[in-house]
Amino acid sequence: AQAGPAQAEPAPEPAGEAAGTGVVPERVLAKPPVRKLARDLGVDLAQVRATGPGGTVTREDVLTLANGNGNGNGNGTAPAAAA
Amino acid sequence: MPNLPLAKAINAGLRTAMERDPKVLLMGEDIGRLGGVFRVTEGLQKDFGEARVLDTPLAEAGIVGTAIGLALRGYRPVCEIQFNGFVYPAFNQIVTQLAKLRARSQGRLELPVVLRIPFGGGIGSVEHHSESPEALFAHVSGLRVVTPATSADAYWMIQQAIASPDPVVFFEPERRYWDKGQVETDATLADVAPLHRARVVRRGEHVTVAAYGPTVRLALEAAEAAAEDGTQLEVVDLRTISPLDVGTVAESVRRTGRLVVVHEAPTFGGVGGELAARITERCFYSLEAPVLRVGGFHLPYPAARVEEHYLPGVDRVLDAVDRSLAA
Amino acid sequence: MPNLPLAKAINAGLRTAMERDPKVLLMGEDIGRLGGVFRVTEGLQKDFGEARVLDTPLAEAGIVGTAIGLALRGYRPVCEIQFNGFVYPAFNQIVTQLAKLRARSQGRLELPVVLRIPFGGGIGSVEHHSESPEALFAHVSGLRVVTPATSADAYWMIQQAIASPDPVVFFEPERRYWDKGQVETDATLADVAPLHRARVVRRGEHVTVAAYGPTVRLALEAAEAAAEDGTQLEVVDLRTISPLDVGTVAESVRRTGRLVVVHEAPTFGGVGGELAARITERCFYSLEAPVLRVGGFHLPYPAARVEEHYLPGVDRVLDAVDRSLAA
Amino acid sequence: GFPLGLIDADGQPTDAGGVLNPPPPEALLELHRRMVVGRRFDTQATALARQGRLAVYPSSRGQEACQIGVALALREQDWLFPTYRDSVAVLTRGVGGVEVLSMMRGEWHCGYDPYEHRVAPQCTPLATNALHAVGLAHAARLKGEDTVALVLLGDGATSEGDTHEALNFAGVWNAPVVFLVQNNGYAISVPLSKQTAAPALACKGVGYGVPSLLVDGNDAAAVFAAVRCAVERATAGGGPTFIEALTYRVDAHTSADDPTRYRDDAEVQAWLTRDPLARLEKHLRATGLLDDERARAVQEEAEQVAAEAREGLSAEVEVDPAALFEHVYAEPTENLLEQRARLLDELAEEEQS
Amino acid sequence: GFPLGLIDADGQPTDAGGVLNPPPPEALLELHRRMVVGRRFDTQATALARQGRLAVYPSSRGQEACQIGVALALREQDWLFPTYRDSVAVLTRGVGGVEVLSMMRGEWHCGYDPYEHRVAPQCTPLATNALHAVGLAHAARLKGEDTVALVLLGDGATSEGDTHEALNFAGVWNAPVVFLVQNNGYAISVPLSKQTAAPALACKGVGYGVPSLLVDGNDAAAVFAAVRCAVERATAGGGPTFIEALTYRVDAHTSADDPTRYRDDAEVQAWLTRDPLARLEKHLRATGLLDDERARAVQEEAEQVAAEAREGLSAEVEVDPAALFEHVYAEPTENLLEQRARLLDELAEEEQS
Ligand SMILES: Cc1ncc(C[n+]2csc(CCOP(=O)(O)OP(=O)(O)O)c2C)c(N)n1
Ligand SMILES: Cc1ncc(C[n+]2csc(CCOP(=O)(O)OP(=O)(O)O)c2C)c(N)n1
Ligand SMILES: [Mg+2]
Ligand SMILES: [Mg+2]
Ligand SMILES: [Mg+2]
Repeated sequence: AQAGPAQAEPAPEPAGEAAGTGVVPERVLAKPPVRKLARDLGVDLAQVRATGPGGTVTREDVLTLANGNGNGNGNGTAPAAAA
Repeated sequence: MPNLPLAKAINAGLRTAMERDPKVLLMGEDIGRLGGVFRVTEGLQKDFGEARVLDTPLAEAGIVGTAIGLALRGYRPVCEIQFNGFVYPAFNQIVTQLAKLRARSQGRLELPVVLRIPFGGGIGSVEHHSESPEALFAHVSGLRVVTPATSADAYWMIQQAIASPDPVVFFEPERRYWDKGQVETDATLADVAPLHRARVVRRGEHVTVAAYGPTVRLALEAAEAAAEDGTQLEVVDLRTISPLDVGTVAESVRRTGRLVVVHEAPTFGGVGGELAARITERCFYSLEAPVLRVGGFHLPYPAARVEEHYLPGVDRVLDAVDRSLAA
Repeated sequence: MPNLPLAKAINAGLRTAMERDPKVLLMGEDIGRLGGVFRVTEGLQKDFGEARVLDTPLAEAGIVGTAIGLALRGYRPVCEIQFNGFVYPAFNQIVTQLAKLRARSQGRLELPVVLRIPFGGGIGSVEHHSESPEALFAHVSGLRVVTPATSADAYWMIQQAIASPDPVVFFEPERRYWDKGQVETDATLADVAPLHRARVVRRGEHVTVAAYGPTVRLALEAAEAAAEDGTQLEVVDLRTISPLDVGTVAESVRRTGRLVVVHEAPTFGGVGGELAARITERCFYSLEAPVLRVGGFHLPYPAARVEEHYLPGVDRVLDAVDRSLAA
Repeated sequence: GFPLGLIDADGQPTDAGGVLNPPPPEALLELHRRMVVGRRFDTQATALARQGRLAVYPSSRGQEACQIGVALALREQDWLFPTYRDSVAVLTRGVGGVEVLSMMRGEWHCGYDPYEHRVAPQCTPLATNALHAVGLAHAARLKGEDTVALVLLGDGATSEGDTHEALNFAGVWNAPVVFLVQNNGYAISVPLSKQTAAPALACKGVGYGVPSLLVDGNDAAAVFAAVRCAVERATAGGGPTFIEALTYRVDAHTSADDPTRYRDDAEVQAWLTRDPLARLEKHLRATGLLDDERARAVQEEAEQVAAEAREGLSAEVEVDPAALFEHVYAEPTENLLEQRARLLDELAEEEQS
Repeated sequence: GFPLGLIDADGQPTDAGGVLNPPPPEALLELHRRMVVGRRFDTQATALARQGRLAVYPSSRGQEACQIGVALALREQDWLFPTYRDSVAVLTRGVGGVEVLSMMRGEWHCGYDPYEHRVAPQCTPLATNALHAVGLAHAARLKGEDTVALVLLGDGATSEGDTHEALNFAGVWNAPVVFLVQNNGYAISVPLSKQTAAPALACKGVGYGVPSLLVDGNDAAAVFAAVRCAVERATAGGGPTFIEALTYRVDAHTSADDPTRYRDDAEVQAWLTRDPLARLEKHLRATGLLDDERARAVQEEAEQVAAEAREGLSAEVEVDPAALFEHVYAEPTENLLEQRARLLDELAEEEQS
């Protein structure tokens, strides 16, 4: 599927939830295919540095860590990417 | 290959079914001399007589209840419910009897009854004439629920519904009655697509849009518009609501990763929720975005003057597509 | 704080409501001298008289239709539908009238009518006595749909339903009628939880299980069993079906990442699909697994002898929990 | 003779076998005035439908004796439960012409406050309103109020189960309710002979212990007298009455209907000779109650009412889509608030673009 | 006099005003035999319900004249549409005792092939079956078959809209159908006086142009004769008949009911003096048609039938849960196949553990 449009706009939902409630989500946020990718690559999502909108882990984040050139921050709650 | 308005295609399908099988009867309010308020049965009483095209008393439970009795002796009654909002007096007969007598008799009683119900809005009508109650029937086991979106499907699906050994609720999209389409009348029932299969009516790689009945054309219009912006929508005409052909949709979603469901009925408790749940179960790891639903608000269907605000339009579909792509 | 069976708690709630407001009337088949087939109205005709506890003729449309007329003049009729399978004769009055008259009159007509409907299986009954038709009412705007799972909720929710200015369909879990529970009768209506809020009834971190009415106890039993294996289930009693309190469930799912919905109605087109779709929309990035549904098969509810195979039990819930955890 | 009448098709008085009390002169004049106005209003509405100002209009032309007879026979405190066909009765009860036509105009609501004139919203799902009338009548009894409910039904509507349940509840509860069936010969295209095998619809009362009358529905005096009689019985604790008024729908079922498909013009012509308005006018002229001057004044009033309807309906209405969400529940649910917000966003965006 | 009867409570012949033809002696003997068997079967079923062998049982004790009169008056080709209360009529029509009780035993199906004895599944949702009977009767007419449909209804069921719609369709279609109402005084706890204000249920036919009879429902000869008469009329093209049979439910509504809450024992005792079986026996003994030997033989047969039911119901049935999925549709849907597979997996797993 296309990544283009998805990067053009922040995903409203996780950003909204996190910002709206002021509650830091306890779980790593990632869409299902990204979760699967991580699992397939043996990557622990909690170790991935999340750069997606609303603190979500993106496919690239997983690949970055899997390729060994990322530094996980360990909590998966990176600040929301600038919109 | 005639070019027929959808209403005329149903008329032709009814005629063909009546010619083929003398046990096919039509019953309903004003379907005989008047030819029905939408003229779907026009000319049939004249050609097949009053014994086969019955103007019944004004009582929907009576229509469905006596149709059950007729079916017990081998008839195949096709009942017209004049408008969607007037099916409820028959609901008891439909839910507790029509849907269940086969099971209650261990399959010994067969009720090949078809209920034709015009549904959906957009024709500027008054209250109770534009509703979309299909979810209420889909939830009831023992019924089959289908809806054609084109003249060709209308012609063939009504015949398949009549041929079905099970009760079929056949929803007819009111605002498509006058839409014309080519109908291949030379095929045979065995040749055409099965009644309970969805169909991909436009290919596209970015987002799958599932629609049925009146919203199929809407989805196609949205696809045209999206294509201008470089987004390719894959449009699935569900055709069958119960059973749902989840497989065809899942196959598409596994490719696109995204699904938008469009219907006129309120989203709350509607068919879209079922499809969303099923697709999410089946395609969880393919989903780049949650399944989004575009449908009516959870309101009584508002009459003519306000319906344009109520009905899902191209913009709402495109907005959902955008939201899906943005996730 | 009395310890009451759920049926007696409703009885007490009705009594309190009738004492507080002389406009509260009870109507239905066999509710007076007999006290109802489940004895929920026992003793009320004796104490409040035949004018306030009416044994009606045997006609469900008649009951709901005349209740509407009574409500137009300020009464608050509480109608008992004897069994779930016998609500359909009244469906037309409920859907086209009871649910819509407020909107049709721009809010000038208020219909504070309560329909009490015993629902669900597990009591070894014959056909049409054990069905769960709540999804059919939830889809209809203008109605509120709730169901208590405990005696305490039964006592308060029936009073809240009666106090509601809107029509409320109040589903009573048949197989919990005899379950006892503490009821804090000294509180006031203003103190207790609002009618339309779900409630977390057990905390747990691994999987959220949402249930309502008869399946709440089932979910709690599953949670006990799972805990023995080290799995902590969070159990949410939905309490309200329309409107659905999606927020409370979402809050839980954002923590657990997993949701299983349990009801007795067929999953196909059931309330679980709506909840699954809504939660997936709201919590997409938190979901470790697709929302799973445990519910009835898409069959006519089978009578006594076979119902144990039909009804969702602890094993089916635990199986769904396992599947969710395995995803 | 049957049906009971007080003024025959030629305007001659008959005696209705002594069963009905002839209305006093003022009442007859008032019946006439309101029928002239009602007919003019009806013609106007039909024209507005043809022009597309109304989504649809079901005319009651030819049924004015019923529409007006009923509306005038009811007392202020009584309630009327009308159908889509009964705009003229609703108008006569005091509801404004534009409001009466709201539904037909395509609004999402009935357009008037039912409590103001004690008129329920015009009802489309056939026969459902009969039960509401019985419930309301029973409420009056419980409260000890002297209020009678009258429900209007068509011949077709008598076939629905709800009519039966309503008659039955009314009988059992001895409710102060009047069932008035305008038997206008057709349910859309279906003639009475296909609707029932009963010798007369009025026979139905017997099966419920409900006294019944068969009256000439084109005789306003007879309809008025019959309803008055029923109202008095009800008020005196005598319970429900079923009245069949024999009449005819001169116009199409609605502006969308084509009656030539199912009935002969000869039949229509025959009924036109029994016109309710012409006969009352003849009667009033013959008895000297109506002169040219009054007739002219009445006609002018009718034109005035028509003009108001015309103007009212040509004025564009502000449509507030947000209002759709207001009255589904006493308080909108969160779900509805979200949906409304979404709609308002859309509209704001449209504004901009 | 009303109700029409042929044999009074003391076993004396009456003349039913000449309206009904007294059945011939063989028919009376057969009515007696089947009533003895039917009553024994009913008693047995009640006992089985008490023992928990049936989920519930609605007894027709006291109504045997209706149950048997109807079943014997119908011809082989005719159809019976019974309710939950009519197990004895169904048995008499030829369905096996164990099959008759399937539903009450908690099966998911009616237990018999409706086509074998032309008996529809026993119907629980009240009055729905009346419309099926009318439809089936109309089908017979369309086919030119000499078949009459008879539907059994309770007094309570006459209040439902479906009864009304059925009578109306039957009248309009002139369908060969018989409506037989067993007015047993109660709908569960609700007495007839709260069910209708009609002087008699039989009055209802008038409103549909359907000829009606009020018969003594505890007089098997009268019920038999009335149904025969109606069947003959229908066969001759005379259309539907409505029969009210006045009787009494001696036992509780069902085995789950407690009738002491809503009726006096005195009332029950009074009706016991009008017992349908005792009166026919008296009559047959007085006329010399029945002697001790035959009475003993009949009683033995009854014991035999009861014993079979007892044994049949004490045998454990194999429950095949997979069968649930077979007959919802002609072919199970994919969805149902998946669900069935899931259930079978579960069961297999349970087996193992
Ligand atoms: C329950 C229901 N079924 C069908 C309709 C559609 N419909 C509207 S008017 C009409 C005919 C009504 O005939 P009748 O009761 O004689 O009244 P009339 O129109 O002649 O005044 C029908 C079938 C409806 N409004 N409600
Ligand atoms: C539509 C419907 N409503 C309610 C019921 C529940 N119910 C079962 S039997 C019964 C009483 C029926 O009374 P009646 O028709 O007089 O028959 P009887 O039981 O006396 O034979 C009721 C209310 C039902 N079966 N169907
Ligand atoms: Mg009904
Ligand atoms: Mg009419
Ligand atoms: Mg009874």
